Amino acid sequence: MRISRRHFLKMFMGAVAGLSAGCTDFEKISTGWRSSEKWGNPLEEWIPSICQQCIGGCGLLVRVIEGRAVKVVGNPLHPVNRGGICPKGLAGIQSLYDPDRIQTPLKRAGERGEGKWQPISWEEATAIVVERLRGLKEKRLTNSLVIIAGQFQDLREPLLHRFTDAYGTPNYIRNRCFTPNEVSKAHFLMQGVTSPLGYDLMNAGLILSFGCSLLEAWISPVFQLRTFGHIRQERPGNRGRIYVVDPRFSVSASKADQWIPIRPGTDAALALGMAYVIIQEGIYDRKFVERNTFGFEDWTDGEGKSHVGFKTLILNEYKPFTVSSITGVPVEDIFSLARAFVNRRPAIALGEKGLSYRPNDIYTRMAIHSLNGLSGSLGSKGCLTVQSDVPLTAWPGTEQEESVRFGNSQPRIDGAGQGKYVLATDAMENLPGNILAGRPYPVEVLFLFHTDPLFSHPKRDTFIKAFEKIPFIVSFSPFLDETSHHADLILPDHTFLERWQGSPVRHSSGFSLFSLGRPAVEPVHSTRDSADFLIEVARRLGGGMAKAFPWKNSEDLLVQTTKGLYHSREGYVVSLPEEEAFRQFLEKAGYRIQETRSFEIFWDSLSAKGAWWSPAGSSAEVRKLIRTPSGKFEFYSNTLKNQMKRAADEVGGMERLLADLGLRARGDRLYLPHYDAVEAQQTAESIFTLNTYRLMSMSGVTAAQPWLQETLAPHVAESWENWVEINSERARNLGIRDGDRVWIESRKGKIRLKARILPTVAPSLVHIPFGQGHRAYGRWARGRGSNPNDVIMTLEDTLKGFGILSGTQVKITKA
Amino acid sequence: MTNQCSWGEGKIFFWQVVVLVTFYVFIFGVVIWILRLIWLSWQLKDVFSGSIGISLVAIPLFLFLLGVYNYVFWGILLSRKRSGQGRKD
Amino acid sequence: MALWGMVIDLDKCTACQACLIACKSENNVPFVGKQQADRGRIISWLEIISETEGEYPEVRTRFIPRPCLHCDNPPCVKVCPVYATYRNPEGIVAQIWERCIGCRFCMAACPYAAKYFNWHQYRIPESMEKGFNPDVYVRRWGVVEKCTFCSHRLLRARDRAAAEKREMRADEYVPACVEVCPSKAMYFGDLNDPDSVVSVLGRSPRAFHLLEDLGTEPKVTYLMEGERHALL
Amino acid sequence: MHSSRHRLNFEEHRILFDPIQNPRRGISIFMGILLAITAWGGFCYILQWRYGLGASGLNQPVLWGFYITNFVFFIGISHAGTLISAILRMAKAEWRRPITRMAEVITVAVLYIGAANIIFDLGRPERAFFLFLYGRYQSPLLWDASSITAYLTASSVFLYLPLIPDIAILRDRFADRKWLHRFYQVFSFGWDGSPRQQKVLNIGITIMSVVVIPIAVSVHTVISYIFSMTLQPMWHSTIFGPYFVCGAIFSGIAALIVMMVVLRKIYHLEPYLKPIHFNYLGILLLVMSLLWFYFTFSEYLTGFFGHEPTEMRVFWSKVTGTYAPYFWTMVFFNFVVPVLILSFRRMRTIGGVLVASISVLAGMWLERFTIIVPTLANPRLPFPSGIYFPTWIEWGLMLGSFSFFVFLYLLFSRFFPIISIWEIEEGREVGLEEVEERIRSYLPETAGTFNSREKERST
Repeated sequence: MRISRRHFLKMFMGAVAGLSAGCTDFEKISTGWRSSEKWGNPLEEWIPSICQQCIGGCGLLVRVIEGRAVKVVGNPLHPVNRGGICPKGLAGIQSLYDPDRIQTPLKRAGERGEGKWQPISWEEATAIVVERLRGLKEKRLTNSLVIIAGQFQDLREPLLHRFTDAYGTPNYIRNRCFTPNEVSKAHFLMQGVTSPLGYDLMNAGLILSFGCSLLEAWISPVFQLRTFGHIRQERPGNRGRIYVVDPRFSVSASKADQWIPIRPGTDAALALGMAYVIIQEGIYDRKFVERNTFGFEDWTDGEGKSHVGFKTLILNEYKPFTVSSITGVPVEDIFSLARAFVNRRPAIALGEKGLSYRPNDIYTRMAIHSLNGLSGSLGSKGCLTVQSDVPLTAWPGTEQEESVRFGNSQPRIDGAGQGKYVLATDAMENLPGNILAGRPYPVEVLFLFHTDPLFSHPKRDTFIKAFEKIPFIVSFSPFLDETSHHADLILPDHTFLERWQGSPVRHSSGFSLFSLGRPAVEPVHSTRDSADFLIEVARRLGGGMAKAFPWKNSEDLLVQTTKGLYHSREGYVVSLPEEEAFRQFLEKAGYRIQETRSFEIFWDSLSAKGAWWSPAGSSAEVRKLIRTPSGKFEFYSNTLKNQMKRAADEVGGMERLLADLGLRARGDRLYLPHYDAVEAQQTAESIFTLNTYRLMSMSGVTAAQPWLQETLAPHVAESWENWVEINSERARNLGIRDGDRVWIESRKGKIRLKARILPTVAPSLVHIPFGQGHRAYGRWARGRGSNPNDVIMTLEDTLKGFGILSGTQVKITKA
Repeated sequence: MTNQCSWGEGKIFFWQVVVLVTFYVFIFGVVIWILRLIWLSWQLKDVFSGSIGISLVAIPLFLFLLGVYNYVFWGILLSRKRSGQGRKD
Repeated sequence: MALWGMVIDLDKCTACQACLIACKSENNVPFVGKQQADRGRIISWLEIISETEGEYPEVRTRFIPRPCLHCDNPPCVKVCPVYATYRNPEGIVAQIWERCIGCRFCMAACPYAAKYFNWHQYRIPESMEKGFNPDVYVRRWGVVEKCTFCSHRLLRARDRAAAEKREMRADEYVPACVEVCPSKAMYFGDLNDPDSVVSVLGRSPRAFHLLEDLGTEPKVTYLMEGERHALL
Repeated sequence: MHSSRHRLNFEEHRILFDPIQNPRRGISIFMGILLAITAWGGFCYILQWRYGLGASGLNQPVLWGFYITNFVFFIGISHAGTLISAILRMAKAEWRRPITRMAEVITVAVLYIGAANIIFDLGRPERAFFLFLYGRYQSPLLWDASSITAYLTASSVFLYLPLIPDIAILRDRFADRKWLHRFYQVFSFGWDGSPRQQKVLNIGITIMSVVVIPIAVSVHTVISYIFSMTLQPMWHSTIFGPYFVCGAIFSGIAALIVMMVVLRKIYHLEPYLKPIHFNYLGILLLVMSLLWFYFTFSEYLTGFFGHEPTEMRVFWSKVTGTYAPYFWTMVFFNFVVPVLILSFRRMRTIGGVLVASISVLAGMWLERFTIIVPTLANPRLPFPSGIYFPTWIEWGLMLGSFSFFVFLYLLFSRFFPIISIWEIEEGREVGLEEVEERIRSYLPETAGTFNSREKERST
């Protein structure tokens, strides 16, 4: 028997009325309640899903009553979050039921950006897109399709990639700072690993984080939070130590054992200063360094040319006093940090911050990673690890027509991977300029997928101009965000609670994992899963396209893809921890239970429980971890040397390349971790260095969720707008009081924000959190505070191809 | 009673009694209210003794006020009768 | 009879605020909008209190998640003129929203500022009402509200046990905040059971209560940051 | 009080009957204005009722503001009356005679307004009757409810009893006004001034004077309990009971003086209210000002010396922080101004006393405000501390409250003499002799003999 919500509420109100008649214990209340309970219980359903509020990949359970999603909690079986969930995940419901969601496909009716839209049918929308793409194909201009995709983790990522591949364009560009499903550059250059990052944080004795906001917005926040709880008080043995090096007193820093405030951009110097102490005192892991590293001591190459080793470089250049004067970290702190890092092994140095530390921060990352080499943090428990691949069914190969191959062979529009962008997989910084210049070719069609560069990118103005050059822009956003405002066609996607999701989750730990999410509720509006849409478009385009997308829809895609998991004969559908412990015990003894007799049963179990995992991935031996050509952990990176050589050839000479990159080092130092001095900062009463950061509960995407808008941060009680954090004394000198409005002005522009005077802020810095200052994106997000991107001067981390969002000099004046 | 604006004795007395009864009702209303409070605190085991303590002062006080009013009311009315018609005009 | 209590391990807490949003979602706590928020009228049954000491660079910030502490000697209950808030036999300081007259005396009396007032009839767009939890009453204007330890979940758990003709186990009842805590910093259970997690942790030398000296005897115990002492 | 004298009284006390007999146009218009302001207050309240209490400037930590301040303030003023008149009656202070009625009226009128302010403060005023259905005697709010009820009852009776002979006078005086006459007829209980009646009435008044004093003290003590029974810093204090009572009497006297000056002016009561009255009341006010300062000093010194951090946060917010302007203005108005003016005989003129009284009224209102708001704004736990700004709705209701009070007062003066006629008469007839007798009884009986002995010696 079904019962409407209205009745349901009424019954409960009846219960409350019974209560107000004067009874005061719960026994009496529950008699009133019981009647509604009988009706209520069968209606409740818990449906597994995957959180897409960030890239953490937490498993969710959605409480569904009468087809309404009423609550989201963490999936207790999910290995990433084990029932935990962060505020963003919980607020997912508000994104689902946002009143400002786009309800049908929209076609632009007025001028670009004017905001006039005409609702159209999905059939019409599909026809428009197919026609466009077919047109390009006929003109052999397939490479002029550009897809910009944002930060998400899902099977849609390979699907989109496949789409560009099969269509014939190299221009699948990701706009993101985190690279969870990409190998970290330092690890690649020094260890040679090509699989994503992995740290066995759960077992680490000490975690030294260089600016990675472990507890706020790093790779997989909930996993890290869980780790934090675990190493602090749960595991037997020592309470894990956490040290945080960060210019800002972040929440992670305040929960750490020690905060080491540092001058922005000088992290490399500190790491190398620590290396000095470790080497000088001879407390490094000699066995590991001797056996498994390359370039530590001075060495001579095959041609008899002698090279400087890491040790010599460090001992010559990074004496603690020098480092202290560079970084602003007291000498004794450098000593104590270095000693703690060695003494509290297994220790991990985290240098994989999402945003760049500074221009050419690859050397900073290498410097930090060299600490892991020195302390031998590879190959044992509590150290670095790698994620093994998820054994999904390989998708059918694409046989490419000549025109497609032609398109794919064209250079990328953003120039990533070429010349000075040698290490970059995507170069968003370069993109708008190139589109504007039509270099190397004009862009005809742009797909925007889960990204909002007009909000999230400092080059907003250039992007707007660049968009003017593009004849046809399609946005797949479920919300009318800034970028969608400039689109010609909006094809609203489902929100994540309405669609099938499959995600080979990349997190910061070692195990391999595949999450599956079922649609928790029927679509609220006439929206459409973008994966379904792409499959349909491919089918209509026919030929190789259709063959590359043989699935009926995204559900079918998932069914076909997960067959690999079933047949791989490894891993399990997640289950209760006790069961898993038992299983692991059996496995160690050499037994394996085949749990499911057929794929259908496996599928049912997977879609009921929400994830498959293989815990085995976490045990990584040195052999697996070091994949360099020399088979050693390379302080002197031969890989980097080769890459640079290749790039030098492309741009016409090494000196040219180095000039392009703005690198001052020459010779061997180019391939060793080192520190290049940062430009001297201006000093004046009202000049500050702008440092931006991300909050746990607020990102540009979640700005439209009122719960989060009212719960922005734990350290300042602010809501519905962002703020700028200023040092108490400097604020006093400027006559700024807590809560005053101030102008933050750079050479690029100025924004007005509320000033928060905090004693935790370094005198030379001001901090602004990201996420607010939307110019569109619905009633909850629009006009809340200001967007720091409006003042950020576009510095570029060229090697990485990403903009640097901190370090702009700003002037602060009272508004 | 030369004045035609005047009410007769009976009518006046009627209204005076109405006033008095109103006062009675008020006072007993208060008393009943306080008793209700005590009863509630007994029922809900909520510092019954304290409520009793307060009402030990409150109830007699209200009754006392009623008593004073009553005393003056009847005192004045009755002594007028006993002293005969005091008023001459 | 059980006596429900909570333990929050501050050494594990990361101030992520998940508990807070979980509470809002579970209990249909309204968001109030910018205008009201600027006037200090945000309703948040659970709040992260932060306190910063010192000056750069020697600073220290402490975060304390503060639900209603469900005092055994609750100052708010004593002052309520209409029995709208009371301590039930299981130790939950409960609230009858339809009884409250909105005098806010309980708010003034609560030393933990754990009570919140509905200054208006907060309205949210109709589409968002679909996300309401049907188990929890939606408060109307002019009444005080606060954390109930998600007592509707207790009722639910008890009824489920009754339907299955068995006793309810203590671990079947967990408030929404405890359920979602990512770092598992919150524990919930029966304080009358000496072997329950909360009782064991409550005996830890790290254990303390907020404003202990007021004698309100809160049933939410905190564990200090620092080295391990507890058995768990 | 024989009927023969009544006729004489009519003429002699003509000015006292004037407001009833020939109400002046100006005053009627003034009352109309007051009523309009009250109606504006009512409109504000309707808005607040429709919009919720959020229409006020109250917020999360500062959850009580103007309404509770006004409540405490008005209840405080109510002490003017009954307490002062009862004490003066008990003390047989002869100069009380023209003052008592005025004082008692203040009490009754103001109590309603105080109680109304509590209703303004309720989030769900329509549920106020829950206090009767589900009241809980453990709550200090219920103590308040019963003690205010008791006080209202007692002071109404106390106002009414001495009014009976005057109503009888009015009954006789307005024999030609149909409804007025009947109204007076009913309420005069057939008073004809017989000795027996006088005895009954005197007993009644004396009993009430005795009873009303502890009730009045209890009322304000209990109001202070609303604050001091909580655990909040600078509220949780044992001194609060007497401190509030002292403040109440202090502000009560000030209100009485202001009312006296105003009525003296508009009703030409100069023959009755002489500078001497103001002088005496001024001295009383001065004493209360010193007493108030003593209490304030003790209260703050205790807090300061203990130096408990939470206490100190509130302390500094009052002394140097956000609320310092209010605090120091309060000290200035409550202590500096009255002491400076009232300490000197020459400045204790009607004007001087009036200035001091107005200053005290403002100061006492600020005192209530600085007791309530800073504590709430600085709660024990580090919490985003709040700033409170009243909205125009709160101002509207406050203005409405004040004007309704004055309106009620003037309304009373339209139906009853604002100065007790029979007590003045009694003073003339009985008082003079009695006082002489009494004074004689204070002095050594040998006074006369001493003189004669002197004479003897000289001779």
